[in-house]
This record gives sequence, C-alpha cells and structure tokens, in this order.
Amino acid sequence: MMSLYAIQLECLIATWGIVLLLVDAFTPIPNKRLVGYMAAGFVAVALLYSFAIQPVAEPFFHGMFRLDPFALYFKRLFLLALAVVLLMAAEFSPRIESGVAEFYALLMFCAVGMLMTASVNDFILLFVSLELVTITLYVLASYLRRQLPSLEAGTKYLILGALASGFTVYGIAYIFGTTGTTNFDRLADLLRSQAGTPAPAFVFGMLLVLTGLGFKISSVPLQVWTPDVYQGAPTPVTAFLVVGSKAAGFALLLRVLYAGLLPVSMVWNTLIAVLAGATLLYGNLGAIPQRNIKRLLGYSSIGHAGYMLMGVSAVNALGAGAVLFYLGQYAFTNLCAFLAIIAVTAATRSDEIPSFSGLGKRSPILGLALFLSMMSLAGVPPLSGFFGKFQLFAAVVQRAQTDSSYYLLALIGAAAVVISLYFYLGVGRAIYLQEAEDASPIVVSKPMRFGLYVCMAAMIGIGIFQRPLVHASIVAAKIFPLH
Amino acid sequence: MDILLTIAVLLPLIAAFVAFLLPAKNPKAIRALALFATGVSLLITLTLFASFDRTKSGYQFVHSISWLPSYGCSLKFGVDGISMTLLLLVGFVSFCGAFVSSEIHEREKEYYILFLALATGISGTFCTMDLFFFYFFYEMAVIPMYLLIGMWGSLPPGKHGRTKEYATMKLTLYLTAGAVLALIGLLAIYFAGGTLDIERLQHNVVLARTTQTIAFPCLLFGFGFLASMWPFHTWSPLGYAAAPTAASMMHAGVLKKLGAYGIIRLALPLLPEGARHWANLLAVLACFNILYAGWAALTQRDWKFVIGYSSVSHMGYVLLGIATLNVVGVSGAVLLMFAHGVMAALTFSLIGFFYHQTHNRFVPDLSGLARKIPFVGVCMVMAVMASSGLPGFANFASEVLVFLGSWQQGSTLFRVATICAVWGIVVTATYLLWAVRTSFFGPFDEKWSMLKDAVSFRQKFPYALLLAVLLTVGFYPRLLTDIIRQSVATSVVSHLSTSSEATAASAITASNSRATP
Amino acid sequence: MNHLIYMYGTDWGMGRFPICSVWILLFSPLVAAALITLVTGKNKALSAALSIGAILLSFTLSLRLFWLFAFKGIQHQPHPFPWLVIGNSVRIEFGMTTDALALLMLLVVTGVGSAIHFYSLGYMKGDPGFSRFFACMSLFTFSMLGIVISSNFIQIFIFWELVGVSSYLLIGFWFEKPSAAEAGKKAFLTTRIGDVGMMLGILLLWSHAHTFEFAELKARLPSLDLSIGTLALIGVLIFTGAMGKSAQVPLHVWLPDAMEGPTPVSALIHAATMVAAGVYMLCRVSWLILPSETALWLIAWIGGITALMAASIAIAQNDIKRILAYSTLSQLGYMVMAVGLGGPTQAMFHLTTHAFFKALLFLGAGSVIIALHHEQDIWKMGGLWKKTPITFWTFVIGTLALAGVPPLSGFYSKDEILLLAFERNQPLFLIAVATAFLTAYYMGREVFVVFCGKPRDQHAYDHAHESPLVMTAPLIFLALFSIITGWYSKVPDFLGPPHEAERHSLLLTGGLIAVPVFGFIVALRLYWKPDPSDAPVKAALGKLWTLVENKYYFDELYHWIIKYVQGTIATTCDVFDRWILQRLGIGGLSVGTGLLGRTVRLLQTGSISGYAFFFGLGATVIIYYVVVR
Amino acid sequence: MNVHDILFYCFSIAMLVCGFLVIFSRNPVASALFLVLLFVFLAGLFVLLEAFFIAAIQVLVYAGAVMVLFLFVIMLLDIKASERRKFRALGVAGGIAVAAAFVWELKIILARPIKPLSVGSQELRGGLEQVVKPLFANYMLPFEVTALLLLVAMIGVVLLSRKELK
Amino acid sequence: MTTAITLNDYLIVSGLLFALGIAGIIIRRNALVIYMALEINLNAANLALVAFSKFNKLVDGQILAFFIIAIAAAEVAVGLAIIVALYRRKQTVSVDELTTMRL
Repeated sequence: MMSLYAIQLECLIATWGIVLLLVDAFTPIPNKRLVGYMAAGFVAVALLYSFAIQPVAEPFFHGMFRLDPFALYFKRLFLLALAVVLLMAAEFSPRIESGVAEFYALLMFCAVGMLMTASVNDFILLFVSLELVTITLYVLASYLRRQLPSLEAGTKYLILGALASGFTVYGIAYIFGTTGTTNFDRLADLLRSQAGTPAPAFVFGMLLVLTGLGFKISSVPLQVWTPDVYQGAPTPVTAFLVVGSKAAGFALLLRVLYAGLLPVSMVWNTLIAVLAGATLLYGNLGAIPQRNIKRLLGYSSIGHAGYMLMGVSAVNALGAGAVLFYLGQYAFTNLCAFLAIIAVTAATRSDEIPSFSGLGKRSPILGLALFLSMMSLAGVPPLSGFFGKFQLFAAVVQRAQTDSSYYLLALIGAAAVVISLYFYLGVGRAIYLQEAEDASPIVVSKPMRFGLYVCMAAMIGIGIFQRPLVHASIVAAKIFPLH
Repeated sequence: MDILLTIAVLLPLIAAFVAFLLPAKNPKAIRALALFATGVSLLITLTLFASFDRTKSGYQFVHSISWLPSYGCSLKFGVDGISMTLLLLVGFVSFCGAFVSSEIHEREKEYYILFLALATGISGTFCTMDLFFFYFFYEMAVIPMYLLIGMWGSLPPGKHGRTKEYATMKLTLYLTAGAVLALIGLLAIYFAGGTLDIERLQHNVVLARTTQTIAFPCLLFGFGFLASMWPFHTWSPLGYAAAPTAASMMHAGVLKKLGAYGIIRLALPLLPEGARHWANLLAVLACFNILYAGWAALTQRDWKFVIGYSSVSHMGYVLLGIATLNVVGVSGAVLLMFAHGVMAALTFSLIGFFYHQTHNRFVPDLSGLARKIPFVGVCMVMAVMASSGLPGFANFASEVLVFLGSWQQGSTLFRVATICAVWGIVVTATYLLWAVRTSFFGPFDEKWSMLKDAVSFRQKFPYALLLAVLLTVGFYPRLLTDIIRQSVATSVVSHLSTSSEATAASAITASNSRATP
Repeated sequence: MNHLIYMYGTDWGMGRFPICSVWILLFSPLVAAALITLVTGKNKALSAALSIGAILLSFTLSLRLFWLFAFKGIQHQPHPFPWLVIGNSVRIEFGMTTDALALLMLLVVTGVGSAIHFYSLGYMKGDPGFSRFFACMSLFTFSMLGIVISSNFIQIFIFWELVGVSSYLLIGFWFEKPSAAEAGKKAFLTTRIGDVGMMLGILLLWSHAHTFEFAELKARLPSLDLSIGTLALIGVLIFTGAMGKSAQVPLHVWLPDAMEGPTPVSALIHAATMVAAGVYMLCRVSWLILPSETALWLIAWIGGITALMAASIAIAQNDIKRILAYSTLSQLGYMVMAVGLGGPTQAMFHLTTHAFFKALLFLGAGSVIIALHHEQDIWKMGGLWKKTPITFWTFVIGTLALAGVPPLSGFYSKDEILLLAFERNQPLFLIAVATAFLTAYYMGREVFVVFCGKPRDQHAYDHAHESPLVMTAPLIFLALFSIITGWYSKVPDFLGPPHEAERHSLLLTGGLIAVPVFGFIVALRLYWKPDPSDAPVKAALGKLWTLVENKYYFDELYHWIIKYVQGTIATTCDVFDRWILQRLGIGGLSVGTGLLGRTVRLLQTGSISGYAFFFGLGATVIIYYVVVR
Repeated sequence: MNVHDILFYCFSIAMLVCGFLVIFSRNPVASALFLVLLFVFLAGLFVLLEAFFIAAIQVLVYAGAVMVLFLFVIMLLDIKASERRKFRALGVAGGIAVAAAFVWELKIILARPIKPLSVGSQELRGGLEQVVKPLFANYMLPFEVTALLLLVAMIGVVLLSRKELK
Repeated sequence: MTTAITLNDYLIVSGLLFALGIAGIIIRRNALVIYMALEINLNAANLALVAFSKFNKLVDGQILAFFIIAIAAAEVAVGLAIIVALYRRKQTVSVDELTTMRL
C-alpha cells in the first residue's frame, strides 16, 4: 500500500488519461476544446494536491523508486508543464485533424513517464520510463501526420532518439557489467568502497549513458536534432519538449551523476564543464541567424542546456540548487512564450519572427508576455531568468575558487549571455520597435489570458521574490551529498 | 527616518506599477504620477541630505530587509557621503527628466513606466549595500534604456551611418557585457569574502592576492564599459544621439556614473592590490578618454554627438581621479560625477528643447538662435562654460581637485597625465565654444523663425533648477566635498593608502600649522 | 606671517563695518549683475542705475580703504574663508589681500571703471542689449576686483577665468556680427592656453609647498630650497598666464580682434584693467619671479619684443581703435619688460598711469566713432577738431601722456622704466627707446589724420557732432587724471621698496624727452597736410611696410596651425574612432560572431545520416578523450 | 576447443556476417531477411549463455513479431527500384570510420580484464523461475510502465497509420 | 562444462554488432533499413547484458534484456507507423528527402 502512495500521482494521471480516451468516444467534435480545458483543470488540481504529498526518506519498489523532495519538486514541475501544455493543446486543437482526445491522452501518458523519471533510482526503471517518455513524444511530434514538417520532425526524433537510447542501454549494460548493480545507491556505495580510478570499461559505460541522456537535454554532441524537431513538431509538443522532456533529462542526469556517480566525479566533471562550454557556444551562436521563432527557441534551449550544465559541472550544493531553480523558472518562462506564440500563430498562421512585428500594438498582452519571456530567457532583472543565471554563475565561480580554470567557463557563459541578449532582443525589436503590416488586433481567449497572466506573474514574482523557489530548490538539492 | 531612504529609492518603481494599472487613455494622470513620484523622492533625498550627519563617515539611514537567507542577501539601503551625493544627482536629473518628458506624445504610458523603472534601477544601485542588489539594480537599468531609445528615440543620418535600432542594440549589448563581466568579479569577491554585505566586506575582509588580481580587471573593465572607458566608449555618443531627451539626460547624467561608482565603491576598497597594480593603465586610458574623445568631438557636426563625445572625455577626468588612488583625486572624481551629471543633463535637455522644434541639430544648419530663443541661449552658454570648467560652476572645483590629486600622486606618468588633462580643458572649450558660436551666435537664419523660447515658468523650471544646482555647488563646493571626503578617506583610500599619499600627508601636517582655523 | 594683520576679530567678517566693507566692495557688482539678469532685465534705466550704483559703491569703499591705509596706516584684512578643503593636503581659501598694491589697483579699477560706466550710458543708448551690457560690465567689475584682492593662487585663477568669460561675453556683445562672435571665441581660447601654463605652474609650486597662500609661500619660499630649474620653470609657467591675459607675444593675437566689442569695453577691459591683470599678477607674485634669473630674462625680452613689435604694427593700421589696441599692446610690453627687469614697482606705476590715459584715448575714439555714426576708418575722418572740440583736446592730452611728454603722467612712469632698462639691460633700453619713438609717431599720425586736415568724407563730416555731456564728462575726468597721476611721484614709494635710482645725468633725461618730440615731428612732417596719406612711408619702408601691415603674419600662422595640426589630429581621432574602433573592431567582432553562428549552423544539414554521424563521432571522441587517453 | 566454443564462433561470425549484409544489401527485403537470421543466431548465443528464457523471447518477439511487421510494411509500401540507389561514398566512409573507431576504442578498453565490483552468489541456470520471479517481485514497477508504454504504442500506431477520416 | 570463451569475447562480438548498427544508421538512406540497424544496436546491447549477467551471476541483466525486447517491439511498431505515414504523405522512405528544416 505504501508503494501505491508513492506512485499515486502517476496512477492519477494515467487513469485520467484513459478516462479521457473513453470520454472522447462520447463528445461531439465542437466540445473537444472544452475537454482540453477540463483536462488542464484536472491536472491543475492534481498539481495543488501534490503539495499535500509528503516526501518519504526510504526508497520504494526494492530501492528503484524514490519519493524524496527532489522527486516531488520535479513531479510538480511536470504537472505544471502538463497543465499549461494541455491548455495550449486545447487552443491548438482546431489544427489537429483527428484524435484530439488521444492527443490529450498521449500528453498525459508522456507526463506519467516524466513523473516516473523524477523518482528513478535504478537504471532499469530509468530506461523504461525514459522510453515511455520518448516513444510517446515520437507519436506526438509526428501527430499532424498530413503536414510534412511534423512528420519530418517525428522521423528525425524517432531515429535519433532510438539511436540515443541504444547508446544509453549499451552504457547501462557496461555499468551493470562492471559493477554488478543497476541501483544508484548501491552503485554509489560500491564506487565509494573501491579505491583508485574506476575501470575503463565502467567509465566507457558511464560515458555512453551520459551521451544518451545528453540527447534528452540536447547537449553537445547530441544536440543537432533539437532545432529541426522543435520547428517541425506541433507547437504544444514543442513546448512539452522544451519544458518537460528537457527537465526529465536533467532530473535523470542529476540523479545519475549526483546520486549514483558522485564518487567518481573527478572523472566526469571536467567533461561536463567542456560540454557545457561547447553547448553554450553552439546554442547561442547558432541562434543568431534564425528567423523562425520556434527554431530560435530550439537553439536557445540548447544554450540553456549549456547554462544548466554549467551548474551541473560545478558539483556543489549551490550548483545543484541552481539547476533546479533554473528549470523551475525556465518552465514558466517558456510556457509563457509558447502560449503567446500559439495565440499569435493561430492568427497569423506563421511562426517567422517578422510576423510578430508590431505585436505590442496588435495585442498588448501577447506582446508583453512574449517580450517578458524573451527578456527572462536572456536573464534580465527583475525577471526570473536573471536570478537563475545569477545562481548558475555563482555556482561556477564558487567552484573556480578551488579550480580557477572554471573562470574560463564563467567567461564563456558571460559571452553567451551577451550573444543571447542580441537575438532575444531581435524578437523584442520585432514586437515593439517595428510596425505590423496588418495592425488588426489579435483576440486572446479567456483561459489563454489566464494562463498568460499566471506565467507572467510567476516570472516577475520569482524574479523579485526569489525566496520560495530558492528554498524549494535547495531543499530538493539537499538529498545529494554535496557541499 | 531610515525607512525614508528605501522609500525614496523604491517610490518610482511603485509608481511604475501603479502606472501599469492606470488606463493608457489618460496620459495626463500618468505624467502627473511620474512627476509626483520623482518629485517626492527628490524632496526626500533633500531632507536626507539636510539631516545627513556630516561628522560621521559610515553609512547612514541604513534600512535592511532580509531577502535571501540562503545567500545572506538582504535588501539593504544606506548612503555614505559618496552615494548621498550621487543620490542627489539622480533625484535632480530624474525629476527634471520627468519634467522635460512633456515632449513625448505617443505611448506615454509605456514611456513613463520605463522611465520610472530606470530611475529606481539607478538610484537603487547607488544606495544598495548588498552586492546582489547592486548587480540587480545595475542590470535593471539596461532594458528600459533599450526600449526608451528604440521606441521614442531618433537618430538623424550622419557620418556614423547607423540607425537608432543599431544604436540602442549596441548600447544594450555593451552595458550587458560590462555587467556580466563585473558579475564574475563580484561573485569572486562574494565567495572570497564570504558575505554580500558591502559594508562588512569593506571593513573586515581582506581578500587573497590571487582573487584580487583576477577580480579587479573584471570589475575595472566591466564597469569601464559603462563608464565609457576608452576603447569601450563607442556605444555612448551613438546612444545619446539616438535617445529621446529624457533618456539622454538620465544616461549621460547618471547611468554612466554607475560604472565609475562601481569602481570607487567596490573595486578600489575591496581589491587594493589589484587597484595599485592597474592604476597606471587606468590613468593612461583616462588620458585617451580626455584627449582622444575631445579631438573626436572637434569633428562632430551633430549637437548630440558633440556633447556625447565631450561626456566621454569628461569621464576621462573621473577615471583619472579614480586612478590617483588618493583622497583628493577620488573626491574630485566623485564631485565631478555629480557636476558633470547635472551639466550633461542640462545640456541634453536644452538640445532637446530646440531639437523638438527644429527637428534639426546639425550645428552648421543652425545659426543665430540666440536672438529667437535667448533664454535657452543663455542657459546653453552657461552649460558650455560649466562644462569647460569655468569657476563658479561645480565642474571647476571638481576638475581642480582631480588635477591636484593626480599631480599629488607624484609619478612621472601621472604628471604627464595631468598635463594632458589640463590641456583637455582647452580642447573642450574649443569645440563647445565653436558649437555655441555657430548655432547660437552669428546672423539669425530666418528658417528658424518659428522657434519659440521657454517663457512660462513651467518651461523654464527644469533648466533653472539644474543651473541653480551647478552654481550652488560651484560657489560652495564644501556642501558636498566635506561628506565626500569623509567617506572617500575612510571607506576607499584607507584601504589603499599608497606611500606617496602618506608622505604628502606628513609633509602637509608639518607645513600647515594653520590647517585648522 | 599675516596672522598679525587680521586686525579685528575672529570670524571672516560680518562683524564690523570696515571688514565687511571689503566684502561689499567685492560683491556689490556681482549682486548688481545677478539682479539685472534675474529681475530688472526689462527695465533699462533701473539696470544701468544698479550697475553704476554698484561700482560707485565699490569706488567709494576703496577710496575709504585707501585713505585709511595711506594716512592712518590701518589695513583691513578679513579672515580667509575656507572654500574647498580636502583633509590636510588641499586647503583652498577665499581670502582678501588689501595691501598697497591691491589698494592702488582697486582705485584704478573702480575709478576708471566708474568713469567708463557713465560713459557707456551715452554710448550704448538705444542698444537692444542695454541691460545685458551693464550686467556683463558688473560681472566683469566683480571678477576684476576679485583678481585684485585675491590672496592665493587658486583664488586668483578663479577670477582670472571669470574675467576671461566676462571679456568673452562683452567682446561678443553684438553676437549677431560673426566677426564679433569669432573675436570673443578667439580671446577666450587664446587666454585659455595661457591659463593652462598658469595652472601647471600652480600645481608644480603646490606640490613643493603644499599651499596656495601668497603670504605663506612668500614666507616659506626660501626654506623650500627649490632647485634653480624648478624655480625658473614655475616662474615661466606662471608667466604664461600673464602672457595670455596681458596679450604678450606670441599670445597677443586676440587683443586687436577684441576691438569688435563696444568701445567702453575696449576702454575698460582691453586697455585699462583686464589686460593689465597679467602685469598685476606678476607684481603680486614678484617674490616668486625675482629669484630666478632665467625667468626674469625671458619675461623682460618677451615684454620688449611685444612692445616694439606692437608699436611697429600700429604705424600701419587704419582703424582708429586698432591703432590704440596695438599701442596698448606695446605699453603692456613696457610693463612686462619692467617686471622682467626686476622693477614691479615701475610696472605698477606705468600700469596706473596707462590705465587713465589709455581709457581716455579709447573713450575719445569712441566719441569720434559715435560722432561719425560708427565709422572707424581714420581715412574717412579728418578735420574733426572744429566739430568735436572737447573730444579733440582730451584726445590730444591722452596722446601726449601716452607718448610720454612731460609733464604728463606717461612721462614719469615711462621714464622710470626706461631708466631701469638703461641700468639693467642696454639692448632692451634701445628697444624701449625705439618703441617710445614709434609711439609718439603713430599717435601723432592718428591725431593729425583724424582731427586735422580737411574732411575726407564730407557727408559724415556734416552730420558729425560733439557727444553729450554724459560722455564728455568722463573724458574730462580722465584727462585730468592722466595729467596729474604722474605728479604724485610718491606712488612708487608708496608701493613699498623704493627703487634707489641714482640721479641720472640731465643728458639722459633730456634725451628721453627728446625721443617722443622727435617722433611727433616726423609724424608732423608726414601727416600734417590737408590730405595726408601713407604713400610716402609705404614707399620708404617697402617690404617692411607690408610685413607690419600684415601684423607679421601671426594670424595666418595660427590659422595654419589650427587648420593643419589640430585639424589633422582631430580627423585622425575621428577616423580611427569610426573606422578602426567601430567598424573594424566592434563591427568586426559582431560580424565575426554572426559568421561563427552561420558556420555553426552548417552542422544543421537536416540530414538524419549526418546527424547520426555527428552523434557517433561525438561519442567516440568523448570516449577517446576520457578513457583511452 | 570444445563444442561450446565452436558454436560460439559459428554463431558470432554468422551473426556479424548477417549484420553486414543487413546493412549493405540494396534490397530492403533482403536486409529484412538477413535481420531475421541475425536474430536467430543471436538467440543461439543466448542459449550458449544459458539464457533460455531470453533466447525464447528473442525468437518469438523479434524473429516472429517484429520481422513480420517489417516485411509487412515493406510489402505494403513496395519500395520502388529508384529507392535503391547506390550508397554515397561519403556516408559509407563516415559510417565505417565511426564504427572502426568505436571498435578500436572498445578493444583498448577491454584490454584490461573486467572484474565486477560485486557478483551474485549462485550460478544462473537460466530457468524460467530464475528470471520471471524477480520480474514480478522486484521489477513490478518497470513492468507496469512497460504495459502503459504498449498502450501508448497501440494508440500511436492506430492514430498514425489509419486512413484519413473526412 | 568448461569453456575457453571469456566475457571479453562476447563483449567484442556485441561491440562489433553495435558498431555495425551505427555504421548502418550512418550509411543507409532508407528509413526502414536504418530502423533495422537500430534494432541491431539494441540486440548488441542485449548480448552484452546477457553475457554480463551470466558472468556476474546476476539476473538483472537478463531482466533488462527482457524489457529491452518488449520496448523495442513497441518502438518498432510506432516507428513503422510513422514511416508508413511518411510514405503516405511523401511516397518515399528515403531520409534524404527529409531536409526541409535545416540550418
């Protein structure tokens, strides 16, 4: 029974997904949107409910599943993302030819997978839940199956994703083979017990796993798919990729590195630092010439993966907390951006940046929302992104006190900030400084408005009153033996 | 009493939020709100200045709200002599800026919101005693500037061959680059010093040499970007030229001072080793600012570019004063920051006054305006005289102090630097008098017969106020220098009292039997 | 030390009348200026009244102080007021020196000043900028008085700058005249160049003595044991300041152009007082200069050269005021030379006398100009003595005084200087004599051409008329003084260390009297005719004439320097800024980043196989670096 | 050199050859058929490793279901000859290079014999219960998740491959 | 029965198989064949797992192999469905055609 307590959220969402499938049979087409709002509302309730769940110290399911603060932090994050993405999906539903309710349902199943990843404490469960997320996203990415971009995105995501999971599982095999366990805690104990540098075969496996996870968080060298898939996939799915799937990837990465592989951190932290630098540069440089906003956000999400990897590579409590905080605010920021984008593209039928020009006049609320989210992504106070970056830089500089080569990473980060500001302001310029060719105002539905207000409030609120989220993230990061 | 300071700082931001809620249909109300907010915070600042204890050297009116316990970070405001002076500057300039903003006639709501946010950002940076919030406010001033210039600015074509979008983008990127660079240094200080509280850092923390050598260049160049230190100055004339009047005032007047303030407040006292190591380079760069920018200004034809370059060259004096690392020089630098701030604001507001009517600010195109707009002409002549260091205006006192300080520093390099600086005054006078003579004197050109002078009190007020400030401080500089000196001596120079300073001081105490009447 | 002479009291002086009187004396003109600008600008009469009242007040007060000092031996010296204090290292005070030197100068300034203020009432009548004129005049008076009573270097520098600006404003008074605006600018900048040197001198001195106070420095100078070089350098640097203000070669170019200003301005500022400020300052700090031979030598020669050069230029000028301007130059040269020869006393004496007769001459010229409705070319005048008798006779008196004909004041003061030169430096003596001759000659030329002969412009002549009383009264007043000032031969002694000149042979004195007379005779021969002309002289001098006519091509030289040297530097900076720094540096950086972005993008081929290859490659590379190596 | 070893070498070599042919045979159908063989030989290796349960699953699921699916799709789409164009030299070179590099690294890595940090107590005699019991005891959760995953797959396939509904 | 075949031999074989898989993915343009290559990758992993579990005397390897097989089946189903959809839309399964979104 205790174990059911552990997975209650997963069960809740899964059942609701199945219920949706049934409901679908009895709802006429026009009400599909309503169903979406209902689903979103339900998830929101679940989100609120999740705050009633208390973390539990010891693991469940023979040590492969944890319900610690870290897990809860991420579960809430995923629920939030799911709720807003469902809202988007509802807005988006007119553009889905067939199977709207299935769309909602799949999103929920995907979320179940993510909820799992938050608690994963064992490589087998890691693989399975990761696959649940990924395979669902294959379907979702190629959901608009009569539009080539969507299909293309789906195919790319499918093949490269499968390749990545091939790497992952092969790596798992080697980790299992060289240590004889798949459980993170056990792994950590064993590694701690063993003296000297780990066996090359083990490191080999570790690296393959990391590369595989790198695919999910789209870090170098497995980042190339990101822009294409983000551009092609249906916008709600893109949002889910940015917010959910990336967060899931980081949840796993943090677990694996900090819970499982911490004793051998000397082997991997340099690697992560280098990858962070490379990812930062790749994402931000590549974004400069972009004209399509979804593609731009694709590149920018690579860049942000780089920022967060900075925090990961610092291997200190500050860094872990910073990454968690960053993911939290990143969710709000991106959701805000994508809400705005969906609303605009619904009117303009184009997600090229020029089609956003004059948005500030056409629809002040959308313009403001998009502008604020861009600025938050760029890390400008008083928005949440600013404090996120501040913490990440702090983590790196703290690390640099002992290993001054990290100053270099900080400098790369600084350069990245400047570059990123350039292309984010490119969007901002379109919104406020340029004139629209047709100045017809854009109507925004009430739920949409609500969502936008919530996200904006969150962005500004977190940016100014950082305390609650910082506290939460620190508590969540405490589970790792970092200092 | 202490809460007043916090109010003075945050009032504009609060007003901005209120304005956000007000309907855009009623610009009058929003404008009134902006005037009210800036005016009240100016009044509060003046009261604070009046009740400022001139005998104490530490921070006063300290008010602190615990913000982020995990970082030991708290929203803590407090002023010492230096920041008090600069807070006054912000008060005057932002009030006058709000005043002259009446020229804005489209999207007032957004305009005033951004303007107020900008004001808080700047004054917050000057008053905060917490590293995090220092950086927070510092960065917060950047984006409003971007929009202010981008949405309400104007950049007539010229040899620069740029658009206002380019200008504002360049400005924003420069400022951010500087900010992030500085951030690294600040964080290094934080981790080495173990606290975010600037006062604590200043008093009982001595940072390791390695940290200093790494962190100081970060701060120096990071803040140098904002202080338009050569060769990182190119954003600034362009930015001013493109900005709307009030934005140029705020920017040339106060925003630019943030950089120098950062160096004085953080870099010098916290990283004395680094400071001594880099002082000479700073002095050289300062000379480049002074002369190079001055000569460049000689070739400008657009009023705003002339003034833009001149403000770059004036920042050179500030940097030189900082580089001297002695009480006289640094005090001079601080006073000059104040004086130049007011002067630049005055000049830009005057340019704005006639540009708003002529839509032309190319010096050769204008001629004999003084007949048509005598009041503005007189103010402009006075502003120009102030800027070229005429006694009676605050600028003179501060420049003299800078000269004295830099001469007192003693090394040959600084002697040469001083000579350059003194020569810089002639260069300044050359281009400023040229500009005034060309566009205000000489035969009146009939095509400007539509010009209207400032007649009503409302129109004259901001210019009169700024001039009054300049003259008051110019006639009695001790109004500010006393408190500046207190703080500079105790909280800046005491950390890096170089040998030359020490000897000079001893020699003087020996000589000045009547030092204290 | 001058603690002793703080007569009364403790505070800087709102205590008893005699002390605060010094402050009133100084500030009343400033108050007048402020009031006129802020309040009474509209009301011309009231403005003029304010300004004149102010200067009269100063005049009476300075008379009183002088009287007290000279006959009661009381000196009022208020406590200094600390104006700018930074710890121990910098202490700039606002003090008052009221010693003999200052008092004499006060008298000159306020006395001549009052006369000229009155005169301006008539001269500026009906000018739209009437009030502005008087405001500026008062501002100038204030600044000039400030220089006179300054007690330390920074203070004197402050007022130094202030007179500079007020002269800028007054020269450019008719700012719509491009030439006037230009002249103002030129004057300001040229003097500024001198000020740079002065500022550096002050800094250098301060870095050794750590004080700016004259009294203190004077007392401590010996104990500082400065090296000869330093001393000389300080002296020269300080002197550059004087060079700018007193228009010594090579910084003399601004003074002739300054004649663009209204004539009273030329009389007050560019003849009587401000231009003499340099000389005054040199006398004030003579203790600093006298010890250094080098400095003295340089000063003396520059003075001499200026004197001769200006005099020679004056013979070829056609503008009634420019001739006077050049004569001012050469007289200033005399004074500076006197200082350089170690005779500040003589310099001050000549300064005093010169102030009166030169002001007189200018006012006379002004009266002529008014009479001919702003005609300034002497070749368009002639035979005016019948029409404007008062102007004529006063002008003649001034001329004689200037030329140094006994018993007028000029004779005594100039005589002192010539004798000094005779003792100390023979070559300079010859130069001085030559100058004296030229002075007599060109003044004679002016008088004869302007007042004698038959009118060359009949129409103008017919409409010419004598100026009103408000203008002629000052003329008479000044004429009186230019006669008598010299007699009161105690002036030099009164100025302190009487210079023990052994009685010279009558021959020398006689010669000195003969020189100007000879000059007049030459002028008489050449220009005492119905329609005089320069033709014979031109013919006689040939190339020399064109040289002096073009003022030795100084303006052209400076123009060339400004155009080519400064212009080149400026353009270089500008080009460097726009092309190297912005386009190449920043532009290059941004373009480079952009290109980097585009190159990075090239990985994004969109082909799955390519991506897969990238994956595999990345993985293998990572494994290679982490494990295999 | 006993039977076991011989079988190992036969199976491995055969399997690798099949793998090679899967990749390099022009006709997808051929590739598919070689893939079946590959699976079978792999099953053989599993048997050698005494993992009978896995071997069985391998044959059932892969050689059975998956391959049928592949063949079915191939037939359904009947790839035209034009599809079977020649390989790109660049692609081949890249692929082989990466593969070679990978193998080379693996050889170097495996040069050091692997001694696991922990080993089990008793030999695996790959009977069902040895595998299945933990599957339903310790690994219940992944099992359930897999079930959900299959559901998702089902929905996905239905949605993606059904004919357009007007 | 005793055998000379060591763990390394199995690992080498699986490594070769994995390498083959990667090579296949990079070389082939036909989505179906690429998909087969992906399956090869998973099988290589399976081989390694089973070998490890044999030599470590731990069953977890086989369990994971089991899950991999099951999931692979699902993946194949979804993947093929996508490919079919792609073919319906574009009449091709060559991934060279899928480069509309690039740079």
